[in-house]
Amino acid sequence: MNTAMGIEARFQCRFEDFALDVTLTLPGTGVTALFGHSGCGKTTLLRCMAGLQPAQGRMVVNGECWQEDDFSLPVHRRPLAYVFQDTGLFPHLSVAQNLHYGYRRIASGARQIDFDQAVRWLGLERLLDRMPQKLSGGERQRVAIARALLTSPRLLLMDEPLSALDDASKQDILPYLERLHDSLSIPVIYVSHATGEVARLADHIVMMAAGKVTAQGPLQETLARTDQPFAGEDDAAVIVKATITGRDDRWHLCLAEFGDRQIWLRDDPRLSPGDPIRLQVLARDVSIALNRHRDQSIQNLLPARVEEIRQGRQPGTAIVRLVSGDTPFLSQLTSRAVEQLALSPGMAVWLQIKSVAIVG
Amino acid sequence: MNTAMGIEARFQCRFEDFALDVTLTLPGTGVTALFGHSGCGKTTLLRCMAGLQPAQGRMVVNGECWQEDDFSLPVHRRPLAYVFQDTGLFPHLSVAQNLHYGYRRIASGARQIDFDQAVRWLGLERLLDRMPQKLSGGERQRVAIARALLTSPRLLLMDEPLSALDDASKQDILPYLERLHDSLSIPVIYVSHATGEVARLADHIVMMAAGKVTAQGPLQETLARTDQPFAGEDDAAVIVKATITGRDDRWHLCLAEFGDRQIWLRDDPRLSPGDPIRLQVLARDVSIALNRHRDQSIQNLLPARVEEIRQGRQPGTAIVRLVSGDTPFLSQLTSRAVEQLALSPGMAVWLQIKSVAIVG
Amino acid sequence: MGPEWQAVWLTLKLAAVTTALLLVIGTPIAWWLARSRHWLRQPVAAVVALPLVLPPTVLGFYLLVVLGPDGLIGQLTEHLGIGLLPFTFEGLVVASVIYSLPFTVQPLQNAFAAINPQLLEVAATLRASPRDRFFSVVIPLARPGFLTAAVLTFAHTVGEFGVVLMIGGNIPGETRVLSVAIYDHVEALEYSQAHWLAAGMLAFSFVVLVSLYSLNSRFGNGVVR
Amino acid sequence: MGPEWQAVWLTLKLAAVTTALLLVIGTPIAWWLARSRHWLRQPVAAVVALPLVLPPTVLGFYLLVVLGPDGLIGQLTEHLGIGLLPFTFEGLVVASVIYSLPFTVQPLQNAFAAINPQLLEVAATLRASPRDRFFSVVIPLARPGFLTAAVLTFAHTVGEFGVVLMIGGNIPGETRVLSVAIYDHVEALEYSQAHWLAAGMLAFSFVVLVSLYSLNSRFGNGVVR
Amino acid sequence: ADLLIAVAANFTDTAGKLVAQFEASSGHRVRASFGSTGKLYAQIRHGAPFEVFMAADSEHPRLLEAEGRGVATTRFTYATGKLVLWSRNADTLADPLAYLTASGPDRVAIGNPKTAPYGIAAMETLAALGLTGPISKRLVRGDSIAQTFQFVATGNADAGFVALAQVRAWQGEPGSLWLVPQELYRPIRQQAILLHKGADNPAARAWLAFLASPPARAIIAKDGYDSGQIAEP
Ligand SMILES: Nc1ncnc2c1ncn2[C@@H]1O[C@H](COP(=O)(O)OP(=O)(O)OP(=O)(O)O)[C@@H](O)[C@H]1O
Ligand SMILES: Nc1ncnc2c1ncn2[C@@H]1O[C@H](COP(=O)(O)OP(=O)(O)OP(=O)(O)O)[C@@H](O)[C@H]1O
Ligand code: MOO
Ligand SMILES: [Mg+2]
Ligand SMILES: [Mg+2]
Repeated sequence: MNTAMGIEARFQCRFEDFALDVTLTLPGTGVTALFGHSGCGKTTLLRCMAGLQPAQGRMVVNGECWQEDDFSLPVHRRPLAYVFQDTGLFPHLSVAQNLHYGYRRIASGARQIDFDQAVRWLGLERLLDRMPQKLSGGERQRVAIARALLTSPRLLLMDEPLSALDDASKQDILPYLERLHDSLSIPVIYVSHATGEVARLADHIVMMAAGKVTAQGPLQETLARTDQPFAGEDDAAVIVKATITGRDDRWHLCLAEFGDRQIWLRDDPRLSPGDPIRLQVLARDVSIALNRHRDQSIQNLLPARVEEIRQGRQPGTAIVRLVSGDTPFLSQLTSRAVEQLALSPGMAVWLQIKSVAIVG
Repeated sequence: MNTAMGIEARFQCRFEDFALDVTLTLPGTGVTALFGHSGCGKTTLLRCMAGLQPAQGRMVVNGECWQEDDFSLPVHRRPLAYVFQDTGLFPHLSVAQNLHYGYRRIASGARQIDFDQAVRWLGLERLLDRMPQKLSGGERQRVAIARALLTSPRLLLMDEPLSALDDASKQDILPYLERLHDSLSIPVIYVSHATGEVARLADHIVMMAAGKVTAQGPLQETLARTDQPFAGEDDAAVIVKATITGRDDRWHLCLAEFGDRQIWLRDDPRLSPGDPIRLQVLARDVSIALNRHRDQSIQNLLPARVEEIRQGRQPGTAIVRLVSGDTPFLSQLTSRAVEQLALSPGMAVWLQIKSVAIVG
Repeated sequence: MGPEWQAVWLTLKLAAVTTALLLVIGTPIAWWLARSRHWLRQPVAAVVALPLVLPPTVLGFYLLVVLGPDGLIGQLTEHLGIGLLPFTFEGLVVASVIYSLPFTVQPLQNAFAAINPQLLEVAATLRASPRDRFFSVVIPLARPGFLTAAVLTFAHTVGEFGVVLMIGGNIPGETRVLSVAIYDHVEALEYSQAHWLAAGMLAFSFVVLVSLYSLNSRFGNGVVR
Repeated sequence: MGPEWQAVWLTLKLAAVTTALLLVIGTPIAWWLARSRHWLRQPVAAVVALPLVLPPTVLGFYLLVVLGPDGLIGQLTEHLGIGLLPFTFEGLVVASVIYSLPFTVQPLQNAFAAINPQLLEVAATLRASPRDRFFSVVIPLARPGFLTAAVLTFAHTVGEFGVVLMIGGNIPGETRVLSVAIYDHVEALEYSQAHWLAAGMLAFSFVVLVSLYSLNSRFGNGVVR
Repeated sequence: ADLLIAVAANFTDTAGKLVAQFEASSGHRVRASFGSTGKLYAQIRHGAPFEVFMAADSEHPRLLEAEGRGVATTRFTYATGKLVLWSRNADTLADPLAYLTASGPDRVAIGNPKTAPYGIAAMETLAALGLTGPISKRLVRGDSIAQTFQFVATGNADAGFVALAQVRAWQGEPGSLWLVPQELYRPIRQQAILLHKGADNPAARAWLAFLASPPARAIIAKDGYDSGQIAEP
């Protein structure tokens, strides 16, 4: 990454009783998740980035300036794709024609995603001749995603693209978005309310409230900050970057190593030793024991040290920050448990992590 | 409940390459969750029930026949409310006028929900004069819900009503839907992909696939069936009906009793001793130990007996069904843990349930 | 009232009555044309547009024949005791209604067709009967169409001439409308009177149209669809 | 070619040329009127509707003045070596374009205004330039509006009469269109010829309109909006 | 009493003066409906409430009489139109015959012979001069004689066959004029007839009598018509 890489975005605009005022510096690759309450300005921010919403400000994407002072690149000159919150399919075009709309406006040399590939990824084979009015809500969202991908964008803006999809459909689509992320290294800005989706996809997080940015940073750090409630405490989590080091074919498990620690996780046929991997560990899935108890179903028991204990937002709860090796973890407990175990910073304990609770 | 209570729905209709064919018998009160993959026919079924989609069939709601043979009550004569998947706000009316649209078409004597009440519940005070085009996605959904509630329906159809809302907004709205459910006893049919929402609200579940019903039944039973994957195993859960028996004000906890078992849960100021309560226990939050270990943060340790062990859908995982007292629980484990602990039906074990993992 | 003012008054009365009647008659026709799937739809749409194709005096001539004492309708109206329609104000109204029908129906039909049918479904679930839905959803959303229909119909009736001259017979105070009066002046080589009348008519129409359009866009702010 | 056939041919040619020209001229005007927030919007909309208000012969008279040797435009065209427009086919086209402008602009304006602006945003993010968006999104979605505009304009030009009579000078083979021919027959008491011509014109128009409408609803199946 | 008369359009101006005079002297009230002769005829045939018809020719009143819609023996010529060739330009018609014979690009306006009696007269004149063929390319036809006059008055036609009455009424530059010799065309006898609707209206008969009276004939003559014979074979 040279110095010009990265996304710089600074915008100011206002409606009657809402004002957007943000300054962001985002990585030039990977997925940035945009979080915040309904009405906090997420859609407005995406629209500013796309050039759809006139605003004061500056937008530079990996060294290309899209907006600055009086200059503003028209929307259609910005090599971006936008998946709208309400799909915006063209009613006069069939599914196939909708997909082709952006696709054939890209020079064929610049196309990074193949038409048939996108159709396959999003499971649209049977729908190609259908008119959009005759699609179900989830089908419409899938078409909108495929249409956006087919423009081989250099920035992908997605406004709750999976909201109308059931978990199984999401599970089908997420891997492709991940692959997009891995192979094309297009920066993606992703608005979502589903913390699971975000944890799985995002590298970077931006939290908004009332038109302002309240926190931003890499996923791992931001999530491990006990002061920064991550869209509701029940979803507080840390991300651990690890490497696959072994497999247990009998139990369909594989072993992942981070620092000098090891953890068991559910096997995935796509993984092979040496692969880097991201693990999400939810604070609520981490319990703390004073001793190592092997006669229980929880498989991952890691020695750790208590770093910090904070009152949770909800009365009677506590968030404990621990370090195992070099890796930070969060554990959500009841205050009563903190008292009973007499937890205090510096204390040595055992983390109990349910292996099946590890995703990704 | 007399014999006429309940909802009978039987429908057959077809599109080019999709056919709906369902027969349902649903309770006349409470929330029925409608589950299924994108495109399986959930919206179509709701439309049939509302009379918006012409179909062969029969529809009887708590003794009132809405459709049968050649007879079909016109939509506007059916005392129902419908929250559409894409909100369908009237673009020519302000938020307040949208809310009033249905409200003033109801005889004032028949109104069960007050205008200001609905506005308050859904947090629309500041938006009343706004035109719908100027609302955010989540704001639109809240207006649509309020508009539907204000018609004081005798059947409420909701098509993914909270999909555009963040968790916090959902947390704000769900209690009102629960209250609706408790106080007005309107039957609600609720399409949702969010298992958390469903577990919290639903009494009854209908699973659909490719236009057919694949399972239906009361929430508790249906969820506790190990053969019936509940929209993905990671969300397998049981619901426990319990009663509040005590409070611990110091630790902000309260004690809930079911059968002769007790469990700690996070306090809620609205709860008081004697209140009935519903607890959702996710299979992934339940671990199993052979002994009772008190030196750990998990607060709820219940003696239980293993009833059944099943291979999970994902290789290397297992779903264990246990009974504590009379109450069934599910635990999701790795197969390796099952082997290490040598679990087998009939065996006595300790359930470890993180108290903070209990919702509702 | 001077003869010119009589003509002005008659013109406004004729245009207003015709426009009002046509909105009432044209609305259901336009709605049916926009929503029906009946095989008669296209033929009816074509018949509605046909009066446009005939030159006004020719159309006027045939109306004269049909409405006159030897015509079918003429015999009917006489039989009913209404008397004959030609050379009366009522006759002018009937002729204008027929002649201006397409100007009302076409804009309305398009406006109706552009309404998102889901909104009608929503209204139905909110207990609005079909009639109620029409008044509370269709009409407000079709407002620009109604405005266009009214403007085209009114203006066309004001400017219309051939039919009016034929059916009305240019009788002062009864059927001599402004367009005919201007024509008379031109025929009599009284060009300056003709200029004055025409200029006044244009200025008045301009003011009315600008106010109408401003009003529409004022109220229309919210409706983008 | 007999004189009647000449008139038929001339009529079709005039209506076709006028309609084509007006679609080209009217589309940008209608788009501007539908989308602009400029203060001139309402005045321009009113001016576009004004030709409707004047009786055709009166409008024709003023056109004769303006296009004639003493008129501004007449002097301009003479200066440019085009010669004078009255009594030429080109003059008829100019007059018809002015006279039929509102019939093109109004339906188009409504159709444009009814298009969901979000779809244009979507198209922009899919790399469509403003021009491209207009052709790939606006025009297909406004198709019913274009149909109405074309039908009203064509039919009105066919039936139009006063202006044509005035500017055209009724020259057989050059400016004597069908409406004038029928009118001549009626005035000359040659009723049976008039009947034949009128009936033929109506039948032909009916067939054309029905086919047009059917075609439109065939293609239009998908577009509900 | 009230009287409703139908008047050929070319007579609009003069009729206005006559009505004023008549109303002042008789106490009757007259309303006049103007239109082309053919149109008025069609309207009368289809029930128009006119009581007197003043046509621009003798043909239409004769037809009405034959059809029984006019009262027999009431038909008479109230004016005889005089055809002139007129140009706005002072030298155009210095030599009218040369002008008509020349094959310039300039336009000559005539009334449409199908609809305007003055058009018939113009065609008869051209035929008598043997110019029908050569001039046909230069002709433009006005729907009525008024329209023909407008063609010339606006300069779009260099010259035109119009009514002398119109040139008299014209207030612009006099231009040049050729009074077409009466031998070249059949007289344009503008006839009036009492219609059945007005048979019992004393005002109708009074009006017809007035038309034939010297004061009326003076007005008519002053406007450029021959006030011609009263009876007609
Ligand atoms: N055109 C507009 N005029 C006035 N206010 C607007 C307009 N568009 C949006 N707003 C307001 O601006 C705020 C931000 O809207 P925005 O759509 O960006 O929210 P969001 O974060 O995307 O919310 P959601 O999650 O509900 O979609 C909201 O309060 C909304 O009501
Ligand atoms: N008008 C129509 N014509 C043809 N097929 C249709 C039509 N409407 C829906 N379908 C098809 O019927 C099936 C069921 O649609 P439906 O909208 O009921 O799905 P759904 O369960 O609500 O899905 P989602 O969760 O994506 O909203 C889908 O396969 C859809 O493509
Ligand atoms: O007055 Mo006429 O009948 O139009 O020449
Ligand atoms: Mg949004
Ligand atoms: Mg659906």
